[in-house]
Amino acid sequence: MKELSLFEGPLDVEAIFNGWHEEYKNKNMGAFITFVGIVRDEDGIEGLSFDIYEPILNSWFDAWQAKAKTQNATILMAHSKGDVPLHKSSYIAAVLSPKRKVALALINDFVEDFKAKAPIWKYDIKGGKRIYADDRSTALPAAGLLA
Amino acid sequence: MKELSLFEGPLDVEAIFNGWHEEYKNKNMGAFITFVGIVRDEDGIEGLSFDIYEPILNSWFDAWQAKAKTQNATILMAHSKGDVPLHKSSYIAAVLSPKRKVALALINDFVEDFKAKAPIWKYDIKGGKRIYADDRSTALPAAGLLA
Amino acid sequence: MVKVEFLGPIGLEDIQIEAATLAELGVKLQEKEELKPWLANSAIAVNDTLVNDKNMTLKDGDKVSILPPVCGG
Amino acid sequence: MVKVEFLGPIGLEDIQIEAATLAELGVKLQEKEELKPWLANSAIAVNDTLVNDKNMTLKDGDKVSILPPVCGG
Repeated sequence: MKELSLFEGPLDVEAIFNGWHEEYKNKNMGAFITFVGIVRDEDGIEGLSFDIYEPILNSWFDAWQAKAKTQNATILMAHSKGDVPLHKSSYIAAVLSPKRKVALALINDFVEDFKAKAPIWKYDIKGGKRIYADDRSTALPAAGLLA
Repeated sequence: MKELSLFEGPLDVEAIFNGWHEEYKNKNMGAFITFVGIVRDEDGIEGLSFDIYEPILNSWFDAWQAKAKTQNATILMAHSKGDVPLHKSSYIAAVLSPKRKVALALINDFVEDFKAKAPIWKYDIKGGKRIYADDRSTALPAAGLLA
Repeated sequence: MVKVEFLGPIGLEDIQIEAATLAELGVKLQEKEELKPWLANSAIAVNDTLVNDKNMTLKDGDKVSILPPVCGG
Repeated sequence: MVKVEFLGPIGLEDIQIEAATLAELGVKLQEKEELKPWLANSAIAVNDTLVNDKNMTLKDGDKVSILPPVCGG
């Protein structure tokens, strides 16, 4: 499986986790941390929907992977495109590392940077319509350059 | 499944992860983080072995669960007793929370406190013998009271 | 001519436009009323690299992407 | 009489011993040469609660546990 995988619709959490575990369990990585994001039932939404700009997502991810490698760690990520219903997963991130503290620090820093920088746009689904989640979105660095 | 589960020998990582995911995926917890510890092949060991003092492990865990509940989070943990061969898991911890940042902070703090305080003793297995891992062990608070 | 693409929720078709620098492109895009609020909080990529220099020169065939505020996960 | 149990790698059988306080128990345990290095870095629990007051009184039937340095996971 690729280190960064995008899927149409909700993620199959168990298949992805088990696939990553199978692939890496014999690689002498002592710590394997996964973060699973699950769509919450709130504000009367029917689900979430996502657009992704893949060229910049790929380069953002590759930069993180290079940073992880300098600490002998590996980052894995899966994300949904399109619609994801309530209680299904849209995002899974993982860190493998020989060292516990490296893995714990990386999963935190990676997930927080993902939230701030990954070129992904989120929409609430209400009444079958996509409504841009502008109140939860974060402007990228250097935003407003052409304002 | 109980929130704290102890198993003889290595953990079945996929069964435990999938069981937890099944049980909690519809509970409106937006973040589900798992930490899986896997026995590394190093220093010529054949595996690790563990003794656990369950009464104090239970009260330590219950105190953490109470702390997690004040943040609407839940902690789950599985640990091995006895021998665990190379590349198998001896420890899995998980945090579920409605909030990403709560989950990321809790998994870090819980795992670090586990390492420092859980009444578990680790042995390297070499030549079929158990050798206490004193160099990696941490004295508990108030150690030396009767010295 | 450069190609301008409006990502995510902006919801406009790609356009081809004449502009020698990013600043010049900015002036032309500001003429479109519906774009003003997006430009205020969008980042800019040229050929899929995020940029922060408004004086950057553009050449024929460059792709300029407008990236509004993000929220993955 | 209190019961003393030596956990994990200490590897000694439980003993029954007469002691009115933790301090008194400490003096008696220090008499065993093989215990000295363990007592230097072990924590103490009375009836499965970790304690830090050497003047704590013990009563008949109390269980005192000696917990050497730990390493889970």
